[in-house]
Amino acid sequence: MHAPLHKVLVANRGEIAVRVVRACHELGIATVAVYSEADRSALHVRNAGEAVCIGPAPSSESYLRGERIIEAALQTGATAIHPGYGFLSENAAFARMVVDAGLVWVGPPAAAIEAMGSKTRARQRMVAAGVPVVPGTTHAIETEQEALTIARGIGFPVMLKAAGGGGGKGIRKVDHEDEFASAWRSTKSEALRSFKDDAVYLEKFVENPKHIEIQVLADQHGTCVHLFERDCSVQRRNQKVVEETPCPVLPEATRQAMAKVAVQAAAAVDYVGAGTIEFLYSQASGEFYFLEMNTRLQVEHPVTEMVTGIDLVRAQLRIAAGEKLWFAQEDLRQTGHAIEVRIYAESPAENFRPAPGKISGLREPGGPWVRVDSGVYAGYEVPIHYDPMVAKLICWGSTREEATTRLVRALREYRVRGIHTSIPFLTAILSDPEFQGGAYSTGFLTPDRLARLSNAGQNARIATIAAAIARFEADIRPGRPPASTPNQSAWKLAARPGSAR
Amino acid sequence: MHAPLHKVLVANRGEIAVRVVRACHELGIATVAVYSEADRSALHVRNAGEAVCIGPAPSSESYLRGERIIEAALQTGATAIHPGYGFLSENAAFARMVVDAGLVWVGPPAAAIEAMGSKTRARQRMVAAGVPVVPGTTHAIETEQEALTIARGIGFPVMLKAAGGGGGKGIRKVDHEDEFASAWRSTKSEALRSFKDDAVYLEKFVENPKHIEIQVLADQHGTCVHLFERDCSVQRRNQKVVEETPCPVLPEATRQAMAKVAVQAAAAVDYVGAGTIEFLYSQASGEFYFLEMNTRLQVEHPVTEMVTGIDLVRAQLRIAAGEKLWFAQEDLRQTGHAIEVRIYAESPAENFRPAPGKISGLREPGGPWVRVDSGVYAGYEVPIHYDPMVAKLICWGSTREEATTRLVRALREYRVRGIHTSIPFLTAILSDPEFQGGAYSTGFLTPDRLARLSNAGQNARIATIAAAIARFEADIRPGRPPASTPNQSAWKLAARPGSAR
Amino acid sequence: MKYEITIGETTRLVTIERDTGDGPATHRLTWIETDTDGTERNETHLVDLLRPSPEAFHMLIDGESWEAGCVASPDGYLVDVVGLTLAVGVVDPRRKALQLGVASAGGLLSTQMPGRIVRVMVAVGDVVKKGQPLIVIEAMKMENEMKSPIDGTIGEVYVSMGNTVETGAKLVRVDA
Amino acid sequence: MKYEITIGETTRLVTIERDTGDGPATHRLTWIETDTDGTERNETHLVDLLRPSPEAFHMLIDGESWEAGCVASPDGYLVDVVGLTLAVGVVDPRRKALQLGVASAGGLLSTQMPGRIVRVMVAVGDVVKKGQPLIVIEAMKMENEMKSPIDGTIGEVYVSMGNTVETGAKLVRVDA
Repeated sequence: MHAPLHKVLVANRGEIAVRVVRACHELGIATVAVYSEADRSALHVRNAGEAVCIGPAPSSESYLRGERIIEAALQTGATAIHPGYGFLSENAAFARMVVDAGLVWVGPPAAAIEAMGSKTRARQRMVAAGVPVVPGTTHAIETEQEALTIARGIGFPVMLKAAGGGGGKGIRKVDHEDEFASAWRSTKSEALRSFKDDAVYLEKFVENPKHIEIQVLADQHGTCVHLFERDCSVQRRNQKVVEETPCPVLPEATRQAMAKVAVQAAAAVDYVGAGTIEFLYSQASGEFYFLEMNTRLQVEHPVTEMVTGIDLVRAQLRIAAGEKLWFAQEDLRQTGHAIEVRIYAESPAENFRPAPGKISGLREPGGPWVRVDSGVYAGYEVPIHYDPMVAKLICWGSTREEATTRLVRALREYRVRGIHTSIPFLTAILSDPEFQGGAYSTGFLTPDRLARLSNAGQNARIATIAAAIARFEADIRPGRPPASTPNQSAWKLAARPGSAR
Repeated sequence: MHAPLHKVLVANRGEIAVRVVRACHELGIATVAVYSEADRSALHVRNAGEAVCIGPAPSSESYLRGERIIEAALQTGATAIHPGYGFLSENAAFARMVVDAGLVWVGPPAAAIEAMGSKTRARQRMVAAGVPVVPGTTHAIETEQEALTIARGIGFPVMLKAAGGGGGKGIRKVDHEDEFASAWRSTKSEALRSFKDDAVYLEKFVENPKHIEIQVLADQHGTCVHLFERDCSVQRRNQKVVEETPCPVLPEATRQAMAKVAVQAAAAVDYVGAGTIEFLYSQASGEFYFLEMNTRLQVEHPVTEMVTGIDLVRAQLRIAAGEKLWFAQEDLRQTGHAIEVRIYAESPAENFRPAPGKISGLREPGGPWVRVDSGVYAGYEVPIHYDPMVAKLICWGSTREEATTRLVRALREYRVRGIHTSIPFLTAILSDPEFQGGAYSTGFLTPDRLARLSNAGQNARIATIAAAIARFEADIRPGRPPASTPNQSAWKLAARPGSAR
Repeated sequence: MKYEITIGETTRLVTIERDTGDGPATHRLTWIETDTDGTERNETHLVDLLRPSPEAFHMLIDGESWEAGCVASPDGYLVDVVGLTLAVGVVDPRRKALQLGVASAGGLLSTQMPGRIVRVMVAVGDVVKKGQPLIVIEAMKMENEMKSPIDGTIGEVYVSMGNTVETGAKLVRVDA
Repeated sequence: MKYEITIGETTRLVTIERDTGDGPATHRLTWIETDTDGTERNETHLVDLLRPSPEAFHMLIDGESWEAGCVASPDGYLVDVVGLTLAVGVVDPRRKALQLGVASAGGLLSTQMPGRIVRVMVAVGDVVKKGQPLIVIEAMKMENEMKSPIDGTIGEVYVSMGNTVETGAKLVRVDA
């Protein structure tokens, strides 16, 4: 169907690999999965057309081995590589290797990845392009003394950030001048440890901001459009937990201004494909600031798809195949409301400890406007080696209230047996009045609220009854499954006089 | 949330009962399921808030026992009854009993059900309201001689139809005058047997028509809107197999004319709630004719929901609670394209024989714009007593091609183990060039095409390999499951030198 | 091991063994495939088998990802691939000789689906033609006629009206 | 039968028996519930149990539809209701006396999750405080500190760096 994309290798695992395989198959494109030895049973291997083992369990020996992945592509006759998110998706050197091997890279040019990869360089580019950034330095700061002087000029609290950072790491808030020296030293050493680069810069601390991001799509022919915003302010440890669109409190003028700036930012680095520009938005002042650009597909891309009707992965593939954008900015609308929650294999009630293990039973929710993007199945053993996200659940509604109540319904229908998940915690968030009010900021999950929501949803009486019956049946007839299978029950009913009345 | 609808009893089973329970829970309405003794393990019993057993397996002793169902409603404190489709949904006497018991009937007034229940009376009402009907009689015909005279006037072929008929029964096509006498006698006796009423009328036979229907919604305050059309022309034995919206070939002017007539038809019987007016549409002449009105929710309502964003079951409940329609005709749009397929427990390759039994494994498709409305789960035993439809699969796409390719992808992802289903047959229909062309009529499934499509999808080599391995493993180590579970496989890989390369 | 594997009209003689190579494959299969023009050629497949859940076989066949459900049947397996279930006959040629003594099921009518007997149209001693309806079973609101497999005389009727029968249940024996 | 059933701080003494009434119920449970204001009242529930799949208990409790997953644990069951898994202790009072002789697990540190040992911070003979991190386990890209349950001296270390451990594996014994 798309000649340059005859067969696509998906250089990822989990739900996003499944997502990309689905988009390819819908376009009539053949697919190749890659998998580590720990992932032979993973869903993306089952769903793809072909599969190649690329090494042992640790990511560094499998999903991060660029040369091995390119070898797998060449060996299977794949003509393109889709990186998903995470792993090698924002690795400019890998993007270059892919192109040098004669393959199509389903992503932005390596130069755009590089331009946005260093936070200080990105800030410089954005300032030059006239994009508002959080007040602070656009270069790494040399000495502690210089940094302190700048911090005083901006006014405390300030944020110290690693230039090479990402994923919520290498960030430290400094409230007072007397904490500055120790924060400076620890941020620098953490930056060196985590990113092999101790360059650190400084930003003003924005009080209780919303995290709002704009989705953009750019083709290879110079056209770039935005697909509106996503509000990703519900965060725990700088990780997004719930995402929605539209943002429930963003004034229309600000939405438009932010979107315009996002398109400018993408244009400034000659962007191609799907990308996201993240902003901090102050509800108090109404101002917004460029935070960073993610030069890849986002985990939360489905909410944008649900309100715009645009399949972003399909769009990535068509753009990579050289197509011009097939719609104009003015054709795009936000219709209704969409919310996504990320379902993790973790135990919220036990301080969110990871909970890998075997999924002994699984029943996913269904019905109208319920979308499940899952990387698991009944009988699957969630491995200990990778990210604990097992699925995403997305609901659309004609209003925010409709989307929220539908999502709560779907979460209550979700059955995952054998492992702990974040499902009850997510249900509690959606039922929280401040979330429902819509004005929540990144400070939403205060320690108090986190403690309350992570222990919500106890049904002690029901659990008491279930445990009593389980033990009773085990004591009465050990070795047999407690009580009846469906068929036995029907017989029993039929055999018991009076039960039919 | 909706005071009059504090708790709703759902007088149905299977996927539609699950669908209604979901809509209620999203609105904060409590639910009561009813079930026969054969349905203790049914999904609607698991999903509802409460459940009441109403009798033995045969429908006549359970789902059709109106007084027992009303008793269950009163006993559980339910304040309303939703009938779903089939069973008691178009039973005017039951609707009246519900209201007389002081309960809310989530459906049209009994008088509207009655007006449309008799096909001859409905034709009279429609003619009076200026709605075009298929040329023929509007009254039952007394004698064979009179009928033959009328048939000659209209011209052969003609259709003989039972006035009390429905569901594709009591209908007979007569091609030539010399077949008329025997057709007359057998239609009359079948009508008497099936509907306890031997009244028969006569219609012109429309050559290769499309079956197109218009969805309407009317509130209790005199407002009625339409939600566009559905094309349900893919039929086997007068049963719908695939439904889509928009109709791929309907001219816009005809769509509007048809919709206008549908609203007229509903108004003529003071309709309230969700209803469907069915038409025959001749692609040759461009003319359309009223066929009948279904005074209830349709099986295929989801495709309308997907393109309009209106939740029809939620709308039924809000209308029943007395709300005025919260949108106007001009607010409604058809966005994109939606297609539904009905998944049956049957074996297409064996002349579509019913295939009840235990679903040993189930993996439903997911991802963007894939909707599964299912009445089953892994481990469920599909009973022999009821309709063989186990689920509906609906896909939306921004274009008809996108919706079709997505649906094919989803069907290929669907895993139902342990019973036969119509999945391969449905996949074959969607891949048929005439279906893809869009101009198909109700004659689409000719015997030849049916034979071809019902035997499509053989993967003989793969089946050969799987069977050989299954037997080999059983012979090598009897009693053990053939080959490795995921964990064992990982160990085996790790233990084997060289496999990591 | 060697098996005769039959689907419809086609029988393949498949040789299967554990794969001992360096790759991830677990099994190696070979057979001689006869193409539509009658030419014969060797087919070899390396398969990496995994059972992700009790009912599912996931196979990487020469790197291609395929899934099948396999349920044992009297003659072999019912194998479901991408939604279509095929009856696959499997015979171990070494055991074939032993089985020749078993009587053919020629005149025995049994049911392929569970259901309820709603009509018994013959009695012992009746003379019937091949294809003549003998029994009607109702399942899922549909009536299904069960026809005589051969010309003959009814030797025994195993069911009566109102009985509920499971898949595989004997209905009628017709003696030639 | 009677069981002591404990969730968190609350223990209920539950009497359970098969229901022999005319209704569809399979079990009958009673206990004395203490309300928040200290008043006591009898609670009785009729339950119709069905296991639609091996991992699921579907219960109609006085007509209300509830589902739970029950997995046996050393002390009772892990019970999942609407997504939240609770540790439910179940003790048969008749057997309780017999079990008093069993030593408490006081100083034994074991893991609640599978993972890889990435740091062992103590050796046999080290003196440790309650809450002091002893072992770090990595699972799903996160490091988790396993802390000493008591003040004491390290008696034995069962794991070493790089080991992969399953849920429930012993890590360290701390002697008081």
